[in-house]
Parts: sequence; C-alpha cells; structure tokens
Amino acid sequence: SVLATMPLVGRVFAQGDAPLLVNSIRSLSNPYHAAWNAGGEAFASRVGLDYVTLVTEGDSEKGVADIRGILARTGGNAVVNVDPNDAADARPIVEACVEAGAHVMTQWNKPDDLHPWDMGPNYVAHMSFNGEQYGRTTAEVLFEAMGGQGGILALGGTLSNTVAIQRRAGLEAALADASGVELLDYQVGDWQSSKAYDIVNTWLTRFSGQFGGIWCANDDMAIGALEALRVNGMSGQVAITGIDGIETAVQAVIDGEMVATVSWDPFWQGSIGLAIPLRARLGEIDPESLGKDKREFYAKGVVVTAENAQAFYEANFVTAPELDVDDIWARYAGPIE
Amino acid sequence: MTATFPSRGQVLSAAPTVFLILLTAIIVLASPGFFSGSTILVILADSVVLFTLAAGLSFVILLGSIDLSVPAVASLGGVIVAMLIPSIGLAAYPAAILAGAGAGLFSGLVHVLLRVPSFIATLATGGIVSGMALWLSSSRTVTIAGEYRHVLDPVIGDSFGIPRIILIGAVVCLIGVYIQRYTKFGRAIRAIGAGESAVRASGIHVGRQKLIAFTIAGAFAACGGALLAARMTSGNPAGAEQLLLPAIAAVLVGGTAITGGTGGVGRTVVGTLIVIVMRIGMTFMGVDVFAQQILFGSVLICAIALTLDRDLLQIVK
Amino acid sequence: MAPPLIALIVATIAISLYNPSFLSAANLGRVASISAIPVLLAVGATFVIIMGSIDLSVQGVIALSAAITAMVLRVDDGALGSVLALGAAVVTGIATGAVSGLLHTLLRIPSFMVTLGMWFVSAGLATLLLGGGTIAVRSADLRVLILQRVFGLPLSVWLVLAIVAFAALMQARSRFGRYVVAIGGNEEIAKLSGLPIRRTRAAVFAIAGGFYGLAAALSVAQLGQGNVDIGDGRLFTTITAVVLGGTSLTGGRGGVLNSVLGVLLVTVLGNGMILMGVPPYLQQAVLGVLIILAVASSTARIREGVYK
Amino acid sequence: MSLKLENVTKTYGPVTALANATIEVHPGEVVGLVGENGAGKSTLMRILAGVVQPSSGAFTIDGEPVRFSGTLDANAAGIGMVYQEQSLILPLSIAENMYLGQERRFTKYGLIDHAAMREAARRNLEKVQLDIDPVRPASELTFAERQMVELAKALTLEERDVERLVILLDEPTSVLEQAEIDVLFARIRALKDRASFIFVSHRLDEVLEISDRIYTMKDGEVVDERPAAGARESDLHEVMVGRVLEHNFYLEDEQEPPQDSVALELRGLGSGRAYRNINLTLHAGEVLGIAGVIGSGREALARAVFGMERPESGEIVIHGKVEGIPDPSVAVRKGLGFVPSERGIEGMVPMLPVSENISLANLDSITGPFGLDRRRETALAREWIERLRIKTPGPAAPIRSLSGGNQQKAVIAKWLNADSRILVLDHPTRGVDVGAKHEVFSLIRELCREGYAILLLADTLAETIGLSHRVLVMRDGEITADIPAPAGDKPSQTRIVEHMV
Ligand SMILES: Nc1ncnc2c1ncn2[C@@H]1O[C@H](COP(=O)(O)OP(=O)(O)OP(=O)(O)O)[C@@H](O)[C@H]1O
Ligand SMILES: Nc1ncnc2c1ncn2[C@@H]1O[C@H](COP(=O)(O)OP(=O)(O)OP(=O)(O)O)[C@@H](O)[C@H]1O
Ligand SMILES: O[C@@H]1[C@@H](O)[C@H](O)OC[C@H]1O
Ligand SMILES: [Mg+2]
Ligand SMILES: [Mg+2]
Repeated sequence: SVLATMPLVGRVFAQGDAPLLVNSIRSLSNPYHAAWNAGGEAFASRVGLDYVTLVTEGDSEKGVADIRGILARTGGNAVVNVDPNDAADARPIVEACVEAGAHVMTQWNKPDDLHPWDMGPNYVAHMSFNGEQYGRTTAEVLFEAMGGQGGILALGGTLSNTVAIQRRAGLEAALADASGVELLDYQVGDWQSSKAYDIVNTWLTRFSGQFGGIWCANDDMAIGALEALRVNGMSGQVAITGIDGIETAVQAVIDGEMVATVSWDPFWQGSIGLAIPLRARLGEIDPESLGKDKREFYAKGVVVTAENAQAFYEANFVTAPELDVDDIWARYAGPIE
Repeated sequence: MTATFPSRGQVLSAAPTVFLILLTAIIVLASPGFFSGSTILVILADSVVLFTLAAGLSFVILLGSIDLSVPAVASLGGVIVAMLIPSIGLAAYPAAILAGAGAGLFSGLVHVLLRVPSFIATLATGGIVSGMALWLSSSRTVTIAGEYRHVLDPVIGDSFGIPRIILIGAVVCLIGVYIQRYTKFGRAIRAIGAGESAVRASGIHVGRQKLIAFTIAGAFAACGGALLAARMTSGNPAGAEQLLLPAIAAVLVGGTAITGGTGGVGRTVVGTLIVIVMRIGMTFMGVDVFAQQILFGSVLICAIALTLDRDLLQIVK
Repeated sequence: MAPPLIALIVATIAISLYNPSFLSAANLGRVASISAIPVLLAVGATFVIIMGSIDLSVQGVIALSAAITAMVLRVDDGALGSVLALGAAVVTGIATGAVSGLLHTLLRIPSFMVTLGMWFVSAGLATLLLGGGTIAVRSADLRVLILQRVFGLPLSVWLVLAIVAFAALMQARSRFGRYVVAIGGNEEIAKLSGLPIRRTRAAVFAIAGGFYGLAAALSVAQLGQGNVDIGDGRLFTTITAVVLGGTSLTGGRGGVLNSVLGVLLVTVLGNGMILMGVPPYLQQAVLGVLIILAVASSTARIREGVYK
Repeated sequence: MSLKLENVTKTYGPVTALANATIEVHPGEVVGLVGENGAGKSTLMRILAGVVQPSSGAFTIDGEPVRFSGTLDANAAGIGMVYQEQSLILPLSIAENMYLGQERRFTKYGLIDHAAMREAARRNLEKVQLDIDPVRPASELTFAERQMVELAKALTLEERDVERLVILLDEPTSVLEQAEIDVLFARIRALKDRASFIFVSHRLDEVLEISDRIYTMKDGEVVDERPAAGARESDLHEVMVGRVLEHNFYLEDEQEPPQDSVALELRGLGSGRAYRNINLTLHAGEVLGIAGVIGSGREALARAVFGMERPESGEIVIHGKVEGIPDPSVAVRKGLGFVPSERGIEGMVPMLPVSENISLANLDSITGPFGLDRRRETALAREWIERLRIKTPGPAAPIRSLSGGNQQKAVIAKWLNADSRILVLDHPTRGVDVGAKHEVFSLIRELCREGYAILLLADTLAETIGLSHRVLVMRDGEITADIPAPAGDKPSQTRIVEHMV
C-alpha cells in the first residue's frame, strides 16, 4: 500500500492536487475530542498533507456550514472525517461531500436510513462503537464489583442524545439479566462532572446506605460522582463505572476508585477516520467492492479495568500514542445491524 | 440646520453594512475563492435559520427586553414539524409556527402579567418549552422518514438554481421588516424601548404590545426551528440549543441596541450576515480553530464598538 | 420578611415533609457545600447587576481561571503551588474582568455586549492554553479546601462564608458599595455628585471577575481536574439566583445577602426535585415554573415602574 | 468670598451655550439670574459648580484663578448646587443622598457610620423644616419633598470647614408651593451672613423678591445687570424677551364663557386617602383650574382622570357616557389627552424625533393603505410645527434637542393630533420661560374657543386664577370650594388660599 510504503503521500499527488485532510468534531474543549484532533494531526504529518480541524461547538448548522465552506474552498479536493453533532447532520454533510467529489467517513452518529452504499463510492464508510454493548459491559462489570447484589444509581448523558440513549439501553439490558441488582434512580448529568457532583450529593441523602454502585454514561460524570463520594468520606465504598477512557478515569481505575471505563481511543478515531477515506481517494481500496459489513461497522473499544489499567495508562498517556492505521481492519468488531 | 441633523445617525446606521463589506473584503483578499457565486449562495442559505431566529428576537430587543427561550422554542418547532409531517404534511409548518407563537405568548404573559423580568421569564419558559419538546419527542430526535421528503422540498429544494431556503429567508425578512417598520405595533415597540412611560401616557396599551412582540418572537423562532428540521430531516428536541448566542450577537452587531428603542429587523439582516461571514470566513481563511473563538469574540466587540450610536444611549450600562 | 426567604422556607418545609432526611445535618452540610461555588459566582455578579449592568462572561472567566489554576498545579501541586494557583486564579479573574470593565467604560459599549464578546475570548484562550485537554490535580494540596472539614463543613464553605461576610459589609458599609448602588440607581446623578463613575464601573467588573476566578479554583479543587467545560451551565443559574434573591436587573436595588438566599433557593429546589423523584425531562420545566412563581410573588407588590 | 466669571464661553459642537458671559457674586449676596429657555443660565451655573468646564474665559475666586475638575472640587471650595432636574437617587435613603460623594466624612476604618450620617442628615432637614426620617428611601418622597431634600443637601456645605459658601439654585421653586417657597426664602435670608446665592427662576416675581441684584441673560450673553430694589417685572421681561410685558399676561380678554355641554363629569371619585368623593363637571370651552397645596390630592386626581392611576371608587362620565375605571388607552379612545408634569419621562420619548412624538397618540392618523406612511407623518408634523409655532430644526430632530417650551408644545400637538377634546394639563408651564409660557397660554385660549375642555393644574396660583373659568380648591383630598373666575371678575389669591389650608 502506498500509505505503508510511502509515508509522504503528498508526493503522490501532482503539485496543488493534494487533498486537504479534515476532521470535524464537536469542540476542542473536551479531552476526548482533543485526543481525536491529536490523532488527526499525527496522521496528517505522517502522510505529509495539509490538515484542518472544524468544530461545531454543538451547533449542527455551523457544523454543516463549515464543511460546505471547506468543500467550496478546496473545490471538493478533501478527505473528511466527521463526528456529526447530531445524527441528522450526517445526511447534509455526506450529500455535500459526495456532490463536491470529496471522500468522507462518518463516525458515531448517522440516521438509520442513510447508508454509504446508497451514496456511491465517495461516502466511504461509517464507523461506530456499539453503545448498547459497552453500556451493558460497564454495567456488568459494575454489578460484578458489587457481588451481583444491591442498589445502583445511574447518571445518563444529555436526554435526547443518541449515544446516551444507546448506552442507557445497554444498562437496562444488563439490569434485566441481573436479578439481584436494582436501579434506584436515573438522572441526567448532561455529560458534565459538576452536574454529576451535585446530583450524587443529593443521592447520598435520598438513598443513604441503599446503593453500592453508580453507573455513568461517560467518564466526566464518573469523576464528578467519585469526587462527591470522596468529599462525603465514601470514596472506594461505592463502585463506579464510566465510558470514554480519559486519563483521569483510567488513573482512577488504577487507584481502585473506579471499576471500569471503556476507551474508544479517540487518537485512533481521529487518524483511522482519515486513513480509510484517503485510501479510497488513492484508489487503494474500492468502496464499491467492499461488502456492506465493512462500510457500516462497529469497532472494538478497550474495556479498562483494574487488570489492564496500568498497562493501558502507560501505552496511551505516558508515552505518546502510536498511529495504528496500517491495518484498517485491525479493530473491526462486526457489521452494524 | 436640517442638513446637519441626520448625518451622524445616518453614518452610524450604515456602519454595520460598511463593516460587513470590509470583513468580506478582508476574507476575499486572503482567500479569493470565497467570492464565487456558489459560496455566496451557500452563505445565504446557511444564514436563513439564524436570521429567522434573530429577526424574531429583534422585536423583543427593540423593546429593551430579551428572549432567552428562542432556542427552546425553535427546537420545539423542529420537533413538531418532524412529528406532524407524516400525518398532516405541509400543514405541519403552520402548526409549528402556531405552537411557537403560543410559547412566545406564554413568555409574554409571564413577563407582562406577573411582572417577571424578561430575562428570567424567558429563561424559565425556555425550560418549560424544552420539557415539552422532550416529552413530545420522548427525548429522541424525531427523524422525518424518506417517504415524506417531498414535504421538505419547499425548504431544501432549488428554484432557478437558487436554494429555496434563501427565498424563504427573503420572505421572512420582508414580513419582519414590514411588521417592524410599517405597522402601528412596530412603531409602538420601538417607542416603548425608547421611553415606556411616555408611550403608556400616550394611550398605547404597552402590555398588549409586549405580548405581541413576544408572540412574534416565538412564531419566528419556531419557524426557524421548522426550517432547521427540514434541512436536517429531523427534529431534535435540543437541536437549536447552541443558536442563542449567535442570534443575540446577530441582532446586536446589526445595530439594534440591547437597551431597546433603536434598530430593527432590517439591521438584523446585516448582523446575521456579519456573524455567518465571520464564521465561515474563518474556516475559509484556515484560521486555527484554537484562535477562532478568540477572534470571533474580539470581532464582536470591535463591530459593536465601531457601529454603536452612543448618542442614543445616554448612559452606558 | 424578604420574599426569597419566605420562598426558601416554604420550599424547605415542602421538601422535608416529603423526605425528612432533607433536614438532616448531613444533607444541610451537602447543600452548603454544593452552594459554595454558586454563591461566589452570584455574589460577584450581584455587584455588576446592582450597578444595572450584566456580566455574561461568567463561564468564560471560569474556564480561563480554571485552566490557569490547573496549569500552576501541574507544575507544583504542593502547598506553595496551591497557594499560587489560588492566587493566580483570582488574578486571572480580576484581569479578565478588568478588561471587560475597561472596554465597557473606555469604549462606552454596553456591558451586555462586551461581556458576550469576552465570554468567547476567554473561553477561547482557555481552550488554547489547555489544548483541549484536562489536567488532573487529584493530589494537589489545594484540595484541602474541599476535603478538609472544620466543624463538619468543608473549609471551602467557611472560606465562602467569610468572603460573603466581607462582601456584604463592603456592599452595605463601604463607600465603594454605596457608589455601586448609586450608579445603578441613577448614573447621571451619581456623576453630578462627583462619584468616580468609570473607575467604579471598571472595578466592579474586575471584582466580579475575581469572584469567578476564586470559584473556578474551588471547582478545580472540587472535581480534581481543570478543563474548559468546568463552568458550563453556570451563567444562567447565577443570574437566576441573583434575581430570585431580589436584586433588580435594572440596578439600584438588591444585595449580596439576597443573592445568597437566591442561590440557596435554586440549590434547594434542584435538590428537592431529585429527592422527590421528579423525572429528569421535567426538571427544567418544573424549575422554570417554580422560578416564575417565586419571582412573580416578590414582584407582585411592586405595581408601578418600568420593568424589562 | 467673591466669585467671578469673566468673558466665559462654552460651546457644544456648533452650539454656543455661553458667549463671553461675565458675572460676579459678592459675599452675602443673593444674585438673581433670569433669561429665556436656553439662554445659558444652567450652563453658567454648571461651570461654577465644577460640572462643566468652560471653553474659554476666566473663573476666579477672590481674584485667584480656579479650575474645578468636578463637583467635589467645587464643594471643597464651598460651592454647592441644586440642579434644575431632580437629582436624588431614588433607591438610596435620604441621608445617603444628602452625603453622596462626601461619605469620607463619616468613614471610620473604611466603614461608613450610618448613625452619624443619619444624625447629620436630620440636622440639615430641620433647617428646611422637613420632618422626615432620613433612613427612608428617596423614592418614597413626593416631588416637592425631594426638592426640599436637595436644598437641605446643598446646605450640608455649611458643615464644611470653609468660611463662606456659594449656593447655586437652578429653578428650585418650579415644583414648590408657596408655603415651601416661603421656607426656602426664609432660609436663604437667614444664611446670608455666611453664604451667597445665585437664584434662577422663570417666575420673575420671586426673583425680584429674593434677590439683591439681577442678571439677565439672552442667547448665552449677559445682557443686563441691575439692583432688584426698584426693578419691576415688566423691566426684566423687556430685556429678556425684547418686548414689553403685556399687561394682560394670562390673556384674560380672550377668555370667553364656556359652552353648556358637559364634556367630563366625575362622580364620587375616590382613592384611599389621596382624594375622596370628588364630584366635578367640566364644560366644553372651559378651563377648570384645580388649586391646592402639595398633598391636597389634586395631582393624583388628575392622573386618575386619564387612567394613569386607578381610583378605587366612583365613576367617570365622558360626553354623557358613563365609563368604567379607565386605562390610558381607553381614555385616549374616549377623547382624553394628558400633559403630564414630568415631561421628560411621561410627556415625550426623548430620543425619538419630534414627528414621531407628535403622531404617537394617534398612529391611525399616519396610517395609509400599506401601513404607516412616513411621508404623511412628516407632513403632519410640519403642519403642527407651523400651527403651534414649535421651534425646531425640523420634524426629524430628536425632541430632546428642543427647549422645554417647545417640547411642551409638541406634547400638546400630540393630543391635538389625537383629536382629544378633553385635555388634562398637569403643570404645563413647569420650567417654561415667560415668552414660551405666553405662547402656551394663548394656545389654551385658542383651544377653548374651539370647544376643547381643559382640566388645569397650573404652576402658580396666579396662573390658575388667570387662566381658569372656574377654580376648584382641594384640601386633604376633598374639594373645599368651587369659585367662579370669569374674565374681568377674577377672585383674589387670598380668597382661594383660605380654602387651601
Ligand atoms: N449638553 C449639551 N449639549 C449641547 N448643547 C447644550 C448642552 N447643554 C446646553 N446646551 C446648549 O446651551 C444652551 C444653554 O442651555 P442652558 O441649559 O444653559 O439654558 P438655560 O438658560 O438654563 O435654559 P432653561 O431656562 O431652559 O433652563 C442651550 O441653548 C443649548 O443649545
Ligand atoms: N443634549 C442636548 N443636545 C442639544 N441641545 C440640547 C441638549 N440638551 C439641551 N439642549 C438645548 O438646551 C436648551 C434648553 O434646554 P433645557 O432642557 O434646559 O430646556 P428647558 O426649557 O429648561 O426645559 P426644562 O425646564 O424642562 O429643563 C434647548 O434649547 C435645547 O436646544
Ligand atoms: O461527550 C460525550 C462523550 O463523553 C461520550 O463518550 O460520547 C458522547 C459525547 O457527546
Ligand atoms: Mg436651565
Ligand atoms: Mg429649564
């Protein structure tokens, strides 16, 4: 493959023809997307192409408008990796890219009836993680830490958010299978640690002594929960799980204050999401001939628990993460049904 | 003597437009592709939703009040459109606008009858409206299924090579400008913003005018939300959440003072374009994302510093 | 009796009837400790609002101050570093506030617009400084403020109480406090009386910034990490609390202690909804209704006058 | 201490407010200052008070040149001013207002000693015979009480460590009634051994009564100086306006008997303690003056008629039809108009153009087939400007740039444009100079001839008597007398005062 053998892909393209690499994400103010951006940057410098980051700041219209702007500026000579602000945004974005002749890959969010194979070769693929599965996995780890018995509390992400809904569904599924565990309350922490902190403080009054675990839809909220317990002199007495695999959460797992988190490896998402459509643009892969299972797929997350936390921490936060883009299917987990 | 009068005011009322032109010129110089016909259409099309919200908001700001419920009402409008299209088709748009007007009227009633400052009244009603949107949609984004896409066509299609949403924006603009400049209501609210007591003592029912202003703001917000939903082919109960600040910025940068009494919907057109051009322009010029917010904030302050007619504000609060 | 106090008492009674543990010492302590940061923010904003101005930059200033705090702690999370970090947070807040205040007074731009712009600018700076990351400061000595208890309450609560007492005294008894009310009451007359308008105005924004900065440092200490989003959602709750407390948005009326009541009311209502099991999607709506009722009942007596 | 301004000029952009003005104030002297609206009186006083800096010229105290950079400098030199516009900060207490900017005197360890300040305030309030608790917020005071508090505030200068004081009074009496004016004058006389005064008023009789020496200003210049002793009102009037004061100031000979038809009737109107059981009839073509001291309830009554405040009982009959308790919007529809005493707040929208102020009460008058018609609005405004001889650069000029008298005419034009046949005039000549007053009076006469009905709360008793067909006297919320005042047989002031107190 050209990518593997010729790191400086820039040279493959005639002068002025090199495509622009574009990552579109929510914002740079959260560690998750910051790592995503770092992955994009690392990949761009490895292949020697120009790179820009676009941020939606949570505004769908801005997200779409920015991508249109880039397409207009580059005349469509772009490779776009996008984490749409909302599932619905994927359609206008993909349509704009296809029309302009750019190659695009979406992650996490897209409408259920939008499929790469209906849009031609330029919509290369959609990749996600199985929210329900991992919501369920962290719940199961949580229950196990509680000995399969007792009450739990759950902190969900923003109410209408698709990812939040999927993760909650996973939690519910796990609960259905765990007869000894009871969900005492579900509150919405809007992904924020400060909100989680306040909610958990109140829970301590309402459910004092009745719960042994807190399931959180992301790590930020898990940290808020953890600190709320700590300030009430209860750290370590209640099991907590999160999702995202941010540094502070992994550290908490190492310290035994959290039982699990899941890492999506945003550094990898920010790089692989460019590598796949870039290969398509280079003609190294032919999207049309890929099966549906490879054009809409789940990738594997890493469940971080006490066993692997230390190693994970060292590999991801102590040393600079390494690009892992050569085998694009290395983390393939299966098709999205 | 007559000649010297309007001059200063007129100069300043043209300032936002001059600013917009300068801004565009800078971007064009730095990035020539910006001025192509297709970019202009893209920019205009992308301005319409924001403009619709900001136009409605202008009425309330002219009063010297504020409406923070705009994003919630817009989101509600989007949800309603998405939910109703399958059953009532095109009638979903007026239904959404009506619901928005109702929400605006409610804010107005809380503000006028209960004498709750508009900042708090609309913040609170925004919460209530959000709750309704979440409840209606069962807290999920409501997707408009493919078979109903034709109902979206009036919004997302093209006519004569021009995105139809631009034409809709033009209509919204005409309606807004007409209401604000050519109706008794429009005159009354500007006067209220400039000096409420005297307006009341002139026999104008101040409370009623305020109610109408909030109702219109609600209707415009829901209309903007409906347009957004059509563009996104779905109604998200939190979909317009991030549009509040840009909408306020658009009104203010256009030259409508936050203290009320001066400005208007026409100016909000310019204000919206400044905000959008600025935003897309930065992407175009390849301004580092890390710097974009800083630049946006600075330009906002500069724009207002350069275009504000301070003669009209005796005290700057 | 002040209407917010009545509302607070009514809310407290209603909630504790439903859930008696609300009045337990432990819960009251929790209410106090989760109110500490909002109180700081509200007290800072109170000065601005009494003056008839508004400060929308709250979250931006928090982001920037939190970033600076965390960066100092990253270098040294011992006692010295913690003291420096606290100082740096306050200084950053003051500096940002001063910039707002100076732009506002020198360029004669309404505070609403300046602080809207400064919100973007300071949040952008914070993002730039942190590169989007989060800095974990879990072992910093700064955390004693949150984790160390004295007479059952975290140090931070005592610190905030002391600051509130000082601010209340300053507001009621100092010349500066008087000037702020006078300017909010009628700036032209204040000017005729020879009060230093610009200086006072600029100082108020700087002081408010200092309060936000301190609140940011406490947030960092509380959550054991510093990032840009740490102040999310604080702006509107702060202004709501100030107004609920009875400080008028048109200026000239209100006070620091009112705002403390306002914060307690918001906290108790939020707390109460969770204790009473109000479903999450309804919480905002219920809070909205309660706020309308509370503000309406306190404005009901004032029949005339312009309100915007 | 002698103050002297020599050849002082002050310009605002193209406007010359003061042109080479020279005046002097000697110790222990009361100097009167008169002139038409816009003559430059306030500007001159503001320079002395340190609020405004002169563009050129010399300002000396006892021969030493001085330069004030603000009020506080002037205060330190013993100069204090009572402003033409009310200048108390409503949410602050009386004591806080009186010592605003001077808190340092009561500050210990950085804290203000409220008790001491209150005591000091009380002492100064006593000087103007005002027995109110200084902790009350200024917002609770009546207009006139506020004015007295401002006087007391200026008198706090006495406590200063300065030998001699100069107290500048800019139209202090415009909202006061005779009793308070007497208190004020007594205070001025008592203080003359320590203080000099400059006294500005549009009521020339007052100026003659209290002053030792009188300056007259015109178009920014000081055009006349004379001792008060021996001077007559007509002399002052002549230098001010450039023509002789008409003997017939209130245009009595233009007064015609009212018509028989009743325009407005109040039956048993009452509101708490403010006014009780008010019955009155106002005929077309009639000026019905209401006299009464502050607290008599006449102002509240006038506002209630127009619906600005709600009466608790009684009914209002307009053109023979019983109307419910009104609201201003209803009142206007029924043909009422209201010229409020606070012109700048309730009478007009200062930053809007003259034209938009005139059309405000009747937007239908400028509505064409496509909505508001700006051209029609401008044309209409021009008509009124011409008819009422409003001095303005044009219909587009912001109304706040007009002089008080002309603003007042524009406010009246608003009601004429609204076809309001019943006008409630609450102090229509407050702060209006003699020339402009005359024009307002002749307008009132003209309207009466055309059948307008006017309920008048005039500035002075003389004005009430002079203009009215009938004078109702109110005391403590009740009507105590109904005295006819036909042309040629006007009642004496004493006859009316009898019923007032
Ligand atoms: N702030 C200002 N800006 C512009 N022009 C002003 C200002 N203040 C005063 N002037 C001008 O100065 C002139 C004198 O005004 P001033 O207020 O001194 O008159 P006055 O004699 O006090 O009138 P009045 O009897 O109505 O109080 C006015 O005609 C006006 O043109
Ligand atoms: N801001 C201003 N800009 C321009 N001219 C002004 C301004 N303020 C006042 N003036 C001028 O000052 C003159 C006097 O104004 P002023 O307000 O003193 O009127 P007035 O008759 O004294 O009314 P009042 O007694 O109600 O104050 C007017 O002729 C007006 O043109
Ligand atoms: O911030 C959220 C992140 O924490 C979660 O993992 O995915 C959804 C995001 O919105
Ligand atoms: Mg004057
Ligand atoms: Mg005057």
